[in-house]
Amino acid sequence: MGVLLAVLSGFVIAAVAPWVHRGLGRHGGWVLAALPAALFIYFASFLPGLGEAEGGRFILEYDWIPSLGIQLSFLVDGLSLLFALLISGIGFFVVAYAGRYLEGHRDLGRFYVLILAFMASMLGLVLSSNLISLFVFWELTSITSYLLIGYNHEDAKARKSALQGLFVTVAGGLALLTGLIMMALVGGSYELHELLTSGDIFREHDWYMGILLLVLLGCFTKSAQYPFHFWLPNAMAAPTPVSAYLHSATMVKAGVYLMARLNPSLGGTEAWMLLLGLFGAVTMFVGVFLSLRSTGIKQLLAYSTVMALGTLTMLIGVGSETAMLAAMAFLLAHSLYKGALFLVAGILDHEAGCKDILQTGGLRRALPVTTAFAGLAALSLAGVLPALGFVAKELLFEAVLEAPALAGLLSILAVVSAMMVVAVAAIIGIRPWYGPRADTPKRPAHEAPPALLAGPVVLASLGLLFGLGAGWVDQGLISWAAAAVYGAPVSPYLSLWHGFNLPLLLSGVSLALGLLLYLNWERFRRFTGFMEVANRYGPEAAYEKSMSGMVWLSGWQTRVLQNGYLRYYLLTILVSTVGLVMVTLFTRTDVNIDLDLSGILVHEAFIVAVLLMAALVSVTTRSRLGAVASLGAVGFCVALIYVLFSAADVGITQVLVETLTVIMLVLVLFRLPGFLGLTPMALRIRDALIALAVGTMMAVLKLAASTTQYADSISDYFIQESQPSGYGRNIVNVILVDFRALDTLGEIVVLALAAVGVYAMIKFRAEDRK
Amino acid sequence: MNSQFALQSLILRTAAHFLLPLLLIFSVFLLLRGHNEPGGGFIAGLVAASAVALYMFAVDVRSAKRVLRFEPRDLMGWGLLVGVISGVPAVFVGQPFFTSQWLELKLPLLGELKVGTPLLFDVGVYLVVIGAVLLILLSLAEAEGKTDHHHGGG
Amino acid sequence: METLMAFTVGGLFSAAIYMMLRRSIVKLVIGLVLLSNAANLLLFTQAGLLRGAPPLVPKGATQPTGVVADPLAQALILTAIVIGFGVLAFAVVLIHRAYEVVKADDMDQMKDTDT
Amino acid sequence: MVTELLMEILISFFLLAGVGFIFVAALGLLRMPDLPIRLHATTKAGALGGGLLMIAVGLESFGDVAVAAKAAAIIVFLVLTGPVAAHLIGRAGYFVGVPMWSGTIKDELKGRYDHKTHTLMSPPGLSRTRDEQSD
Amino acid sequence: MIGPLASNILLALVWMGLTGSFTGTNLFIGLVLGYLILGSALRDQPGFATYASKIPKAIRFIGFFIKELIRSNLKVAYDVLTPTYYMKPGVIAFPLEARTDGEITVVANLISLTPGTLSLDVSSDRKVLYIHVMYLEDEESVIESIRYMEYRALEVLR
Amino acid sequence: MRLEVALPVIIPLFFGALTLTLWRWRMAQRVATATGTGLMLLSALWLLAATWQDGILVMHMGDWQAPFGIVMVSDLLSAIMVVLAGISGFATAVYSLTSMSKRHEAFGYYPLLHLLLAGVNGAFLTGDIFNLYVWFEVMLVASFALLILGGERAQMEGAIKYVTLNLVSSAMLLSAIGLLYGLTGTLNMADIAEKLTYAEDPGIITVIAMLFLVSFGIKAGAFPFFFWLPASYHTPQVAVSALFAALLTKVGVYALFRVFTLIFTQDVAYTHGILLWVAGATMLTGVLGAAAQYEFRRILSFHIISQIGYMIMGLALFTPLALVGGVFYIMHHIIVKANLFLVSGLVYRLKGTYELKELGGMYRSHPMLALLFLVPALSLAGMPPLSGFFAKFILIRAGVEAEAWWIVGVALVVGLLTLYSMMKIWAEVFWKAQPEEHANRSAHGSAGSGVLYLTIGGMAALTVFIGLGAEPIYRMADAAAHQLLNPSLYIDAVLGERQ
Amino acid sequence: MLEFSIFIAYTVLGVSLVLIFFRLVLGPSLPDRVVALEMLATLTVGFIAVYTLSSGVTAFLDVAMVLALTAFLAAVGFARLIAKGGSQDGD
Ligand code: NA
Ligand code: NA
Repeated sequence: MGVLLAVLSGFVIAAVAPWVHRGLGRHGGWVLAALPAALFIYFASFLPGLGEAEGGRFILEYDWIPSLGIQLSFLVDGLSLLFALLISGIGFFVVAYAGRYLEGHRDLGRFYVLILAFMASMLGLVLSSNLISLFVFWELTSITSYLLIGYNHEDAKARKSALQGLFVTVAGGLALLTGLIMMALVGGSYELHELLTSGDIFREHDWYMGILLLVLLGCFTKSAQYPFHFWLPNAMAAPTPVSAYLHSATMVKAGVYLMARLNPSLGGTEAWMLLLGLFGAVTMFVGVFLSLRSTGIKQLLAYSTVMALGTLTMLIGVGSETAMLAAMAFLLAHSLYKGALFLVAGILDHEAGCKDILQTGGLRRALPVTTAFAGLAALSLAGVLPALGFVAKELLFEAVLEAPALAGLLSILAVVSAMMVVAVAAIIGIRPWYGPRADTPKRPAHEAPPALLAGPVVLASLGLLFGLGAGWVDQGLISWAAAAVYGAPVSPYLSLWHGFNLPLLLSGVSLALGLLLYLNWERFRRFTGFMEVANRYGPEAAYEKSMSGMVWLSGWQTRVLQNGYLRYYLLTILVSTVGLVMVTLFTRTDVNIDLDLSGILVHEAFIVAVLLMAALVSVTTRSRLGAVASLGAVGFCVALIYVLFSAADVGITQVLVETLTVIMLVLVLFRLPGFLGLTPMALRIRDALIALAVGTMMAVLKLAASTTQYADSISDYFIQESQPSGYGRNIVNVILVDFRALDTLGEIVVLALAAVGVYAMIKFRAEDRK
Repeated sequence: MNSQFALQSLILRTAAHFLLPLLLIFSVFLLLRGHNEPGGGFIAGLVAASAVALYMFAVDVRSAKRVLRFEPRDLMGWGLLVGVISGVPAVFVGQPFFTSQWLELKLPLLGELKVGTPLLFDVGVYLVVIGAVLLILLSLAEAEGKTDHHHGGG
Repeated sequence: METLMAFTVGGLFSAAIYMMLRRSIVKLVIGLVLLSNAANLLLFTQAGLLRGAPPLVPKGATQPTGVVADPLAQALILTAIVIGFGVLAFAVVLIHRAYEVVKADDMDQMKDTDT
Repeated sequence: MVTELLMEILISFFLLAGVGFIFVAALGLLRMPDLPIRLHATTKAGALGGGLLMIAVGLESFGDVAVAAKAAAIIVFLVLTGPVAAHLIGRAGYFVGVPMWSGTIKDELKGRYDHKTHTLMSPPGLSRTRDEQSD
Repeated sequence: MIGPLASNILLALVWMGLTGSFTGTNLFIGLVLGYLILGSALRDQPGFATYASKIPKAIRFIGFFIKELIRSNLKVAYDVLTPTYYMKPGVIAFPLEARTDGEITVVANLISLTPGTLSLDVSSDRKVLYIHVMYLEDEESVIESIRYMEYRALEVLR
Repeated sequence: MRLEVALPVIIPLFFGALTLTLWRWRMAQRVATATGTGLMLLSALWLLAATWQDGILVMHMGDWQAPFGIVMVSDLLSAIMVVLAGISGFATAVYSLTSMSKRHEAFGYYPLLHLLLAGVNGAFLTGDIFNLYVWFEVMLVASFALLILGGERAQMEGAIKYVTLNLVSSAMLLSAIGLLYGLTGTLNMADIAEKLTYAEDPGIITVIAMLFLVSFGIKAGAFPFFFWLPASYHTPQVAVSALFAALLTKVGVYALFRVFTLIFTQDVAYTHGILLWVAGATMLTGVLGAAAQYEFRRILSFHIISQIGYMIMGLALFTPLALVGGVFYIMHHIIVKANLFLVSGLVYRLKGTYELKELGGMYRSHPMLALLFLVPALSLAGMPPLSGFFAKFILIRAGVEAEAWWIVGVALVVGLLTLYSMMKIWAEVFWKAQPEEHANRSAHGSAGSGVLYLTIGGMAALTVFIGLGAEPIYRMADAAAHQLLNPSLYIDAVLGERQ
Repeated sequence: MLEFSIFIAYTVLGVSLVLIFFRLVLGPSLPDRVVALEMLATLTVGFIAVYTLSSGVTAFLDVAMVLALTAFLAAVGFARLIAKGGSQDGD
């Protein structure tokens, strides 16, 4: 039960979080942070046993919806543990941080609910072995993320950004769902641990490309790959702890996680390599480019996150052993330094009121600790020795240089991006702290409190520690994770120092050029101002256009279809009906219609003729009472037909009902105006043609049906049994009150209901309400 | 107000006084023999309702309501209740709903009489039809008086 | 006779539909009356037409002598007529009330609820 | 045999006379020039035609007293309701001013009806031929 | 004049006629039904129904009436069937002898059913019956024949 | 004899009649309503349990043997539908006891409610095609009357369209039944099915199937027949809207399921192919219709249509899994849609308007209500782990299995657009600050909303349960689909086993 | 002989039906149409009588009975409508 409890505990604590918050006030954050802390320890406890576990993983299954193949099954291996540790570890700092950062905010209680629920969902996502339960958690992260982005919900921009994020990720999610279902159908199971070993089945199946595209659509949208990257910077409308947690360290990596996870099943093909490699590389470049174009602190960090996500995608695409090691190392490095930097951004906002980098400067005296650890994190970001970022960058260069395809393109993009990342790192690591003291919106009176500092300090330090102890980290978690992604054990390769080689050279070059770029940052921004124009036609604009297009289409469709005109509704229905029936009649049957006019008696012909003429008159007369009188004539003729063809009760009923109908019409028409000729002739002709078509359809149907009879009528039974069993000689009446009494019961209910309705309409008038 | 509703005709009014009982007895006749000859609860109910409607046109709405003695709504309710309940006794002898139950009555004066739940059911139909039709017609008639009053003539 | 009745039914349906396609709500109601007559008549003729043979058992007999018309169809039509009557009563009063609140006998004045 | 033939002739006579009068009523309805005159045609000929037909039915009777009784009842009903309807339609038509035939030579009803109070006055100076009792 | 009892018996007879069963049982049912219907429907109209007291007179009257009916119809039929109109229509005011509602109604209806006359309406003071007459060549004789019929009818009714 | 088959019809009929006779006594009507709907729910649960245990149950009404008399038949689909009617009926009744105005109560609201439920249950349970028509009419006329109760102009306008189009549907149904009766000489659906099994040259049956398709399509609110629905559903009292939204169209869907699994299976490629197009177009037009709306209940109304499309999709794909999906979807949707309407009613009660533009600030002021909206709203949009997700999941999986890619695509896009509409409501009603100019509107304040919260909460809990506890629900839907795909089970149960 | 009479009777009634119908259509006033409608009821009674004679089935007399007794109600309704001035639309 352990893993299940671990995953669900987040939801449980979330449910009680508002009360904890209310009861404990400012200490609530620390108390609630105990949960992620405990979870971290719990997950860490798997580490020692992982090496000896069978296949390097634990599998735990719980029944959920076994009939559908949906299970709560968990797969604990290097990859999921790496993520679980990041999620719970960073979660601890974020929850503690938020308790202070959002202190006094009226919605803090709900914030805890959402952030803890999110954490639980995220854990569920990365630990799930069942594709569908994975998807369930996947969508839960979308929803919680939506609610968190819209945290400042009275701000229209926050609402809009939240919707954008939700819409893009859910759209991808739906594609993903289809892809996962297809995978399960092909692989014969929803269990990842079963599917991961059947890669060849997938790669050789007709559906492979479909599955691949659908799954990647889900991953790309979730992980903000170009061209779906635009929602991520907008998501910065969320409070900073959310940005730090969801939009850098955890949720956006869900797509990366899934690509990594599915690499053994779907990877290893040219399509995989090209799609991931290209999209990843482009995203990487676009991300860092846009990051450099930003001055908003969170924007800048968000775009650099896009860069990181692109990098990870590219590496998974490359697919080599080195690439997988690089990816896992980079993932870890990025989570640590980006988490730290976002929290630092939060401190800048919280203490100095700065949201824009240009507002900052010279804050190192006021915030010395922050400065130090921001610098440390930036070093890792820049990939400077000896931070973990450096190790990752080395491996990255090595992986792209040896990429099985596109090595040149990827390498160039990687180096250029790395250079620009250095500039970004300098902007965040140097610019706010050094130089002349800027006139910030708020003057920081003192260093940030421990709750805010804990995260940056620990995370940045870990970035350094893991760099220094790269080999140790490598022996453990990273190589297990890489092995899970690679689908086979990987030879340990991770270390701080690999000697002088091409990657190191590239690293040095990028560092130097990056610093140069930093010094010319303003000029860079000016030169690339043309990008604003490009934005107008970029993916975000396309998104906006399609949304407004959808709303326009919706309005248009409603105007056309739901136009308020009853007769067009009728027209649509009738034309569809005639079409359906006639097409079916001519394509599915051998139409066989006998026009047999023999056996008609003279008076019957007279009656029918008058009936039809009366109907015609009721339609054409310009006098509404004349129409009613004609209706009466129609009624009498119908009654005569009933009588002439042996239906006595029906005849009586028809006569009585006809009379009462006329009385009713007369009572009501008294109030109504005369007929109006409201329709032009052309339309009347159209309507007449349609009416004729309907009439013809019914007549043809009647004739066509008359030529066939599959069985004798059951009415013989009633004729035989009416007197002996029903004790009545009027068979129709015996049917009504005995054989089919239920019909009659329904019929009188209808009558009673109609009467109640009439009564209510007449007596219960809205206009009488004073 | 309501007296305005009726046609001001002495001849019609007198004829209606005469026709009303005639129509009502006719309707009972149609109801009772409906099981064997054309007729039955529905037809009978319509005839009875027509009788009262005639009275409404000939005399006035209030008198028509008095003729009826019960509120049409209540007639409807009771009729429906009778109709539903007539299907229930079968259940107590272990048969499905609406299985007819017949009683042979030997009455001193009337001789043998076969009475069954289908007849009861037909009585329910009869009551519902009278109630429903008259609820409709009387409401319409009353509404006319009302709107006459409020908005003037049409 | 089948053919003649087919024409009759078709004609009634045509007339009903034409009336229902008008803008005037009064015409709509007239269309509804015709429609219900048309459907009933279709049901009636579909069960076969027989002259002078009502489904009645003579006094003292247990079964009718000879062939009689289909009693089931007649029972169904009876039910349908009654239902049609109830529905029509409702519809008639509805247009009456609609006219009172909208103050026009024109469906085109009654499209606020849709858009 | 003879009685049967006689009966058949009798029935045929009533039958044809009946439909003949109904035809007269129908033709009169179509041909007569104004509303009251048409009413004359339908009220009388209709009742008589229907009555004669019912007599034919009653004569046949098919050995059933009830049939004769029904036929009689129908005659009674026709006679009871026809004139009342005629009176209602006739006066309604008159009061709303349905034009009378140009050949109409006298109209003592003209101007006696008050549309507001719905009262119909009797002509001035016209009193009952016998002594009036309190009314 | 005859009172509710007669009405009751009459209704019972109508009932027997309707049901076509002239047995003691059915008479009893008819009486009970008639009682119930009269009791409930016409409880506001005491002393209603003043018809059919004198059976022989009634029978004689019926004979007279049928003769008139046929006569009138032949006359109308002739006018209808021949191409030219022979009629000289007009509306006259006929001073009524009949008093009670029942009398007036019966008389008016009989007038409608007999030669060339059609009751249009009774004046509000119930003194005058307005009659549409088809052949108004001689008003006096028309009124005289109407009066004769009224007399014979009242004879039966009173 | 199985009493329980008829009880879900007899009980509301009885209480409908009873409340009619209690017209003048408001309290008695209220007590009778609570009792009646409660008993109906219990009888429905009994029926479901019995059907689950003993298979298809039959009651021969009047003890007349099968093809002659009217039979009431309860297979799992019917029993499930009856339970859903019981739940939504009971919830509506409870909600109404608090929310209905005295005038509504005085003008027959309760009798109409009971009789509507009787009609709905009758339609679900009857095994006779003409009797089905009768129950349809009962349900319709009851809904007519409920629709106009209140006498507002919008109600009249909406009702004219509702009434007219539904009458066209009824006339078509009646004609189609007439034609079918002429062909087969019987009205018992099992008997019809059996006679058609051996029919030579069944082409004409396919033609008549089209008439049934249109007629039930109108009642179900399918494309292109749905116009009456958005024209009217937002006009009556909200409890009425909720009941309509939950049940009425579903009776049409049920009827489609019934006849297109039992009777019209001669030419499945053709008939169900058409149904599939209908399903896709219904989903799309419905969901697009909602996107332009800015009135709470109108949005919900259009979404009924799009959701109907999913159910028909289940029928149209006509694979075991697809039918499971269709049945599951119906179960999910009835609960969720009724709940959403009830939420809209509570919002109206608190704020006095349904216009999104005039609403706002309720996330702050009524967080509980916000949560109770979010649950059904996200469920409707198909978000996991709520009921709607599994409903869509099954259908999409069925579509993928059948390689009906376009319908899968449509189903997915429509899910996304549903989310768009739901989040629009969420953003406008709950997140957005209350617009100043409409701040002081209030219809009822919050008096008596405890019961309403309880109703809504109960329904929301059901939604969550159908999601998290999907296994038993799935198994039930699976068994229902199994019965639908094996009409001989139904036929044998009704007509008895024969050689 | 009776058979031939019946044939004649049916035909004459059929013709009468058409004649009445023309008055119904031609009007010109509403009361004229109402008279025609009233006559139509009488004609239906006639049809039933002939039908009874021709088929020997007496059950349809009940239809005639109901018709004779209630059909004039429509005329009453119309008369009332006319009297209340409700026929002003060119009737
Ligand atoms: Na029935
Ligand atoms: Na005369």
